[in-house]
Amino acid sequence: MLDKNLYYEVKNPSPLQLVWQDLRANPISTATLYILGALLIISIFGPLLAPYGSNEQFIDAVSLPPAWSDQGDMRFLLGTDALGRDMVSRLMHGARYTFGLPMLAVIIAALVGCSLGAISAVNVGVKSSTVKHLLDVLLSIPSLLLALVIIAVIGPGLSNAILAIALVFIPQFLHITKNAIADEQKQPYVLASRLNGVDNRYLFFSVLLPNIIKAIVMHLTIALSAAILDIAALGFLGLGAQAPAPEWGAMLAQSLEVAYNSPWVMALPGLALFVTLISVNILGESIRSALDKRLGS
Amino acid sequence: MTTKHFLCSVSLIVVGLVTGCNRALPPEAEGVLYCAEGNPEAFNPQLVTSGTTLDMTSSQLFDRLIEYNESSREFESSLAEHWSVSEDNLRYRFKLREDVPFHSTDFFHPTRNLNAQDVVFTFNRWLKPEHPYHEISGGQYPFFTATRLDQLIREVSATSSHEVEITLREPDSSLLSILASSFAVIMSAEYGQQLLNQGEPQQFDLEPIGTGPFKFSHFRKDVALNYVRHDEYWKGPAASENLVFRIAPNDHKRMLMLLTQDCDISPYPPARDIAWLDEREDIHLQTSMSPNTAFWAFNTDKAPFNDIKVRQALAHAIDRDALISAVYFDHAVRADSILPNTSWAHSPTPEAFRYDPQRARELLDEAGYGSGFTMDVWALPVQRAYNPNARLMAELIQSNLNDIGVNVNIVSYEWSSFRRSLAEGAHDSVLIGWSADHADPDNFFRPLLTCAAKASGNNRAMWCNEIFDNLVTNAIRSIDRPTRESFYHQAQDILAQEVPVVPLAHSIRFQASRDYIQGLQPPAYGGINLRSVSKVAEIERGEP
Amino acid sequence: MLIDIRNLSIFADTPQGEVRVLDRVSLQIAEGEIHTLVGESGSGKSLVARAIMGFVNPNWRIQADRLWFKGTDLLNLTAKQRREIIGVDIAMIFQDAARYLDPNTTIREQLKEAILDEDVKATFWTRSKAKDEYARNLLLKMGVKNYEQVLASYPFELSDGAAQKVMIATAIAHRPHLLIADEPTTAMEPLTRAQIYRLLAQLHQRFKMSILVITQDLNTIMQETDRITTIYCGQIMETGHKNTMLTKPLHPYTDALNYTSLVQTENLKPRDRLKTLPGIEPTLQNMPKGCRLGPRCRYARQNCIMRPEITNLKEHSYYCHHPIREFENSKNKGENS
Amino acid sequence: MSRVIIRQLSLLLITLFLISLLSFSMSYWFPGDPVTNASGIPIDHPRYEEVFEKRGFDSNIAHQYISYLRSLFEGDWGQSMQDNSEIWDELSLRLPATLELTVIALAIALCIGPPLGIIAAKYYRKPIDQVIAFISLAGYSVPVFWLAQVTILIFAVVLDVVPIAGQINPLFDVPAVSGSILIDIALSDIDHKWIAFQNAFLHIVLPAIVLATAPCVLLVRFTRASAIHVLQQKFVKGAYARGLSTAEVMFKHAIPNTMQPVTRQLSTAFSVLVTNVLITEVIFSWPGLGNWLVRSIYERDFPVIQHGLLVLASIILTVNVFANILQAWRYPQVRQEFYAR
Repeated sequence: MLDKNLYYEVKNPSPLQLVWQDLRANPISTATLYILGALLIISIFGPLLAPYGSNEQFIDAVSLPPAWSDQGDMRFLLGTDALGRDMVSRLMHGARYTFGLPMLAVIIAALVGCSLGAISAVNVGVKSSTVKHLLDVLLSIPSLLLALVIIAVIGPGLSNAILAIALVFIPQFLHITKNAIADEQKQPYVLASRLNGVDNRYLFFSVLLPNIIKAIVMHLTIALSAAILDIAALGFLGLGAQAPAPEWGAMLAQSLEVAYNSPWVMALPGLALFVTLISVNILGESIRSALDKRLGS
Repeated sequence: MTTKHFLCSVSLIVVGLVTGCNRALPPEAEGVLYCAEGNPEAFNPQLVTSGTTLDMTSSQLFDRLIEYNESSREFESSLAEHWSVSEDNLRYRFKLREDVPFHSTDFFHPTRNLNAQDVVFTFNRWLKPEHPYHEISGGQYPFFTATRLDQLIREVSATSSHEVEITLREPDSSLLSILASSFAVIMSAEYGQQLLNQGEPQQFDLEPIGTGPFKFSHFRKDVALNYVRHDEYWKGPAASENLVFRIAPNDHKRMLMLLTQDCDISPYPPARDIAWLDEREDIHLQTSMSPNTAFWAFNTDKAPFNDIKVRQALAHAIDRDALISAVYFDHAVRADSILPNTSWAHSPTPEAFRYDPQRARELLDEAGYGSGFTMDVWALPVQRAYNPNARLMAELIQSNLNDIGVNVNIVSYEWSSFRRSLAEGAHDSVLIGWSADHADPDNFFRPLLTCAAKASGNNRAMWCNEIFDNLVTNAIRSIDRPTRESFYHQAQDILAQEVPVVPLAHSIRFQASRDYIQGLQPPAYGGINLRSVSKVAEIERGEP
Repeated sequence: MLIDIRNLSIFADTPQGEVRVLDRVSLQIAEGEIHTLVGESGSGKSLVARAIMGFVNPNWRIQADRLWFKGTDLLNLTAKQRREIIGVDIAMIFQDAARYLDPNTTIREQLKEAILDEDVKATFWTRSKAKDEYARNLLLKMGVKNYEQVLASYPFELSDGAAQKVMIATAIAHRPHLLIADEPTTAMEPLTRAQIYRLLAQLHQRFKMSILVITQDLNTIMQETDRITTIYCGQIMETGHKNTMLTKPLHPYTDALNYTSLVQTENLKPRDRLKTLPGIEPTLQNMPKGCRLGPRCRYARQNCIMRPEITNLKEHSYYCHHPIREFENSKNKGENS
Repeated sequence: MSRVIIRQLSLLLITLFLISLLSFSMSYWFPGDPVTNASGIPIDHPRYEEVFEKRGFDSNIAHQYISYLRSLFEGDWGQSMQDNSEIWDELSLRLPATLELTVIALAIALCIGPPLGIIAAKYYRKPIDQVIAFISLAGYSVPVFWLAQVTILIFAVVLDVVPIAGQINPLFDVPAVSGSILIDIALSDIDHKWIAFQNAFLHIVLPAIVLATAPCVLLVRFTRASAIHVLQQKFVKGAYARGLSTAEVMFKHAIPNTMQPVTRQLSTAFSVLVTNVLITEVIFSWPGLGNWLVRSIYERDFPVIQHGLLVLASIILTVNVFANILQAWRYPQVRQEFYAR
C-alpha cells in the first residue's frame, strides 16, 4: 500500500520567480512593466527614434496643436511649442533626462549605499540603537531638501542635480541595508548557518542577501519615484536641467507662459511625468504585495 | 443617521463658506491694483535706472520742476511756475509754486510747503559728495552720472525763498529734457533734516516723502507696495483712494491675474497674448510708441568680445527678423540703429547687422575663432517694454549661434541681482534694452555707451571709445539741430563699425487694463502716472 | 441539542483552485456536556469553531445541511441576530489569549466592554462603576487575586495564564450556554494548564455551561470531558464517550492518537515500535481522495479511496471502512476458520 | 513616559546640533568668503572687520562654531546678499506664512486621508477599496507643480472662483505683523474684518488643497495598509467574540490600533508637505519661506540658503520627534518598545 510516489515533494519555484509570476499574472502590473520597458528603450535610443532633434525649430509651425485637432499638422503628432519644436521629439529626448538619468542615479546610489551598508553591518554591527534612531530622524529630511542643500553648494544645473540626487539616496540605501542585515542577523536561521560553520562570505551572499533583497527592491522603486519627482521638481524650479534641455520638469516650467493659449504644451510633459510616476509606483506596489505574499512580511 | 446629518451639515457649511465668500471689497478698501514686474530697488528715482522702479515711484510720489508735454512737444510748468534762460545759455532760473505741500504721514509731518531749499537739497545730494545724503544708499546716481549732469552743473542755488538758479559750466541742449525726466524729482529737505536728527538717514530712501499725488503707506517685499491718496495734492487729489502695486515678476502670471481680477492694470502683457487679449470685451488694451530699443550688448572688456571681428561676426550670425516674429509677434520693428526710428537723429545702418551666417563664419575665422567658442548670454529676467521675453530670445539666438559653432549658455537671475552683476561686468553678453527717459536723442547715447556710463555701471558693453564720446559731447553742446544731427549720424556709423551692441528691435509698448478702469494714459517717456486712474463706480465687478 | 452540525463543508479559494478544507463535518453537542475535538494542527478543528462563531474569511464558501444552535440556523442570521447570540449565548476563548486582546486598551476597558448593561443593575451614571465592580468580581471568580493590577494593565504586560483568565472572564461575562475553548492551554506551563482546566471545569459545574474544547493531543484532554471527537484533514474520524475513545477506539486514527499519549506508552515494553502514523500530513493542495487518512493508514485497502459513510453505534460513531475491532475480529475470525 | 520624552528630546538636541554643524560648515563649502557667506556682509563693506571678529574668524574653528551658535541665538542671522535685508526680520514674517499654509494643508490631509484609508481597508478588495487605492496611487504620482497649474487654470482662470496669487487682496490694509495672514487680520484694526477673512480664505483654499494632496494620499496609503494589517489581527476577532458590534470594534479597537503606525508616519507626511510647500509657494506667489529659499538658491544668496535650510530642517526634525512622543504617549506598546531599548 505504501506507494512512495504518493509523497512526491511539491516542486516550488524560488520566491523571486514567484514574485515575477505574480507580477505577470496581474494585467495592470504587466502593463506598467511594458510602459517602463518602453521608457527605458526611449531613454537609451530616444534620440535615434525621435522624428526631429530636441531643439529643431520649425518657424512655419509655431504653437501647433496636436495632429488630431483642426489646426494640427500630421508632421507633428502632438503639436509644437512656442518655438516650433516638435513635442513628440522633445518628450522622447526628455525621457532620458527625466527617467533615464534618475534611474541611473538611483542604481548607482543603491550599489554604493548597499555595499557600504553591508560592509558596515557585517564589520561593525549595529551595537547602538541610538545611532539607528538618530539616522532614522535625520533621514526624515526629505530628499528634495537635501538635494537643494547640495545644489546650493555646487550650483544649479542638470549634472549637479543628478549628482545631488545620487548623493542623497546613498545614505538611505546604506541605512536600509544595514538595518535589514542587522535584523536578519538576529534570525535563528542565520545562527543555524553559523553553527553549520559557513564562512562570512557565504553567510553574506548565500544566506543574508536573498533575505534582505526584499527591503532593497522595495526601496529601489520608492527611491526611483522620488528621484524622478525630484529631478522634475528641480527642473521646474530652474535649479536642475536648464533650458532648452527637454527635461520634462523644465519643459513644464517653460510651458506655463503659454498654458492658457496652447494647453497641450503644458499638459503633455505633465502627463508624461504622471504616466511614468504612476507606472513606477504601481510596479513598486505590485512588487511589494507580491513580496509580502511570497516572502512573508 | 447621525453620521449622515453630520456630513450634511459639514458640507452645507463648506459650500456656504465658499459661495458666501465673494470677492467684493468693503468701501475703505477701494482702489486700483497695478501689477508691477518686480520689487522697487529704492523709493528714490535718483538712485535707479530701471523702468520698473520709475513706474512705481517717480510720478506717484514726486513731482519735477518741469514736464514734457507729448502732444504739444513742449515743456510745461510743474513745480516751477515758469523759468528763464540766460543769454549765454549757462544760467537757468526757476520760479517755484508756493502752494505745494509735502506728504504728511505717520513718520513725517511737514511744517512748511515746498520752497527753494528743497530743490537745492535734492540736487546737491547727487551733485556734491560732501552732502550728508550723498553716500546714503550706495552713493550711485547712474542717470545723472551717465548724462554727465553732475559734471555739467556748476551750482544750484536758491536766489530767493521760491526761486532757484542752476548754473552750468558749458551750454547743454538736453538740460530741460533731463530736468523733465522721471529721475529729476524734488524731495523734502525738512524730512532729510529730521531723519539726520534721528540718526536714521537710510530711511530717506525707504520711507519716501514727496509732493506727488500718492503717499507711501507700506511695502512688503515680493508682495505689494501700498500707496494712499495725498488729499492736499496741489493739482487736486488723485482719482483713487488707494493705489497698490502687486509684485508679480512672471508675465504669464500677471496676465492671468488680470483675467482673474487680481490686477486691474498690467503693464507689458506678453506679446504672444496681445492678439486674443485685444479681442476680449473685459480687457482694455492700450499701445504707445514709446521710443525704446532692445539690444544685445557684448562685454568688450572680455575676450573674445574685445575683438571687433568677433562682434561683427556675432551680429551677422543672428536672424533679427525671426526674433521679431517669434518674440514680439510682430509688435515691433527691426532696429537698425540704437536710436529709435522715431527720433530726428535716426540713421539706420542695416548692412552692419544683416543676417549672414556665411559672413559670420568668415569673420570668426579671420579673428582666429574658426573652431568656435562658448559664451554666456544673459537674458533679462523681467519683461520690459523693449523686450517681452528675453529668455525666448536667448534661446533663438542660442540656436542661431550654434550654426556658426558658438555654444551659448543662457544665464538669468532675479532682476535686482541681475542688474548688480551686470554693473560689475560679470557677463559675456546681455540681452537688454533702453526706454527713452526724455525726448532728446542724447538719451540713447550718453547714458548707454560712453566712458562715463561705463564708470557709472550703466554701459552694458563696457565700451569706451574716445571718438564716439567726443561726437556725442559735441552734439549736446550745440544748440543747432542740423549740426547735432550730423554728429549723431557719425556716432551711429561708429557703432555700426565697432558693434559694441547689436540693436534688435523697437517695440510697441502695450498696457492692459480691466474695462472698469478709467483715466489710464499710455505712458510716453519714463514712469507711468496713475493720478487720474480710478475704477468706474457702480459696476458690479465679476458679474455679467 | 445545543449545537447540531450536519455535513458542514468549507471551501477555500487558493491560487491552485478551490480546496475543500472541511469535508462534510457533522458534530452534535448536548446541553451541559463537555465535548473535546481532537486533531493535529491544520486538521480543521478550529474551522469548526470559526464556522459556529461566524468568523468567516471572505474567500471561503460554506455549505452545510445544518448548522444549528438551539434550533436557530447560524448560517442565515442577520448581523443583528448574530450579535445577539455571539458573545452572549456562545462565547469563545482562544489560545495565545494576549493576542486576542487589544494591545492598546487596558484590560479594564476591554473587560467592561464585554459586560452588557443588563448584567449590572444600575442607572446611567452609576453604570460604569457597577461594571467596574462586576469586572472585579469576574476576575475574582477566575482566581485572580491582584485584580486591580490586572485591570490597569495592558495585555502585553500580563503572563500567559493571567491573559487566559482575563479572556475567560470576558467570555463568561454573561454566562453563555456554550463556551468554545480553542486550544486554551497550548504552549502553557503544565501548572497553568491544570489551573485553566480546573477553572473551566468549575464553570461547567456552577453554571451548567456546555464547553467545546478544541485541542491538539489527547494528553492535555480535560479530565471532565464527556465526549471526544477526532478530526483529521478536515474529516471527522470518530466520535464517542471519553472512556471508549481512550481505551477501545474503533478508528485507526484515534488509536494512533492514543498511542502518542503517555498513558498508553507506559505499557510499552523496551524496544517496542511506537504505533505512530507513517508519512506526513498531506498539503492542502494535495488532499487524498476518499478517506484522507488513507495513505497513512496501516489498514487501508482499495475501497478507502471512497469516502466511508458514517457508522453509528450506540453513543458512538465513526467513519471508516476498516475499523480496528472489526479488523481484528475478522483477523481472529480468519484464524479461527 | 518622562523617560521617553527626555530620550526623544535629547535625540532632537543631537540632531539639531548636527544640523547646525552642517549649516555652519556650509559657509565654508559655498564658493567665496566664509564670513560673507555666513553674514552676508561683503568683504569691502565697512562693517566687515567687525563681523569678522564677532564671528570668531580670527580664532580657531571651534570658537567660530560657538560664535555662530551665539549669533543664532541672538537673532543675528546676517543679511541677504541680494537686498541687504536682515534675514531674521524677513524670516519672522515668512515662516508664519509658510506655517499657516502648512498647518491648514496638514489639517485637510488629516481630515480626509486616514478616514479614506480606513474605509478602503474595511472594504478591502471591494470596488470602493479599488477606487480609493487607485486614486491614492494616482494622487501620489501627480507632480505637485503640474497639479497646481492645472487647478489654477480650472478654478481660477476658467471658473473664476478663487484668486491665484498672494495671501489677500492687497487693497485690504492689513499690516504684516506676524506674517500669517489670518492672525494678521485678527490683529489689525481694519473695519470689515469678516470680509477680509473671507478674502484671505479664498486666497488660501486652492494652495492649501493642492498642498494637501500629496500628504493626504500618502496618509490614505499608510492608513489603508495599516488598517488591513490590523483588521487581520487576532484581537479584532477577540473583540467580535466579546460581542461588540462592527462599529464598536472599528472605533474602539481597529481604528486606534491602525493609527499607531500612522502617527509615526505623520512625520513622513509632513516631510512631503514641506517639500511641496517649496514648490507650491513659488507657484501661488505665497510670501513664505519656500518661495524665498528657492529664489535665494537661484540667486546663490548664501546666508539666506544657509538659514532657510536650517529652519526647514529643524522644523521637520522637531515634528518628527514630536510624532514619536505623541505615539509613545498614546500607545503603551510603543512606550514599552522605547523602554526596552
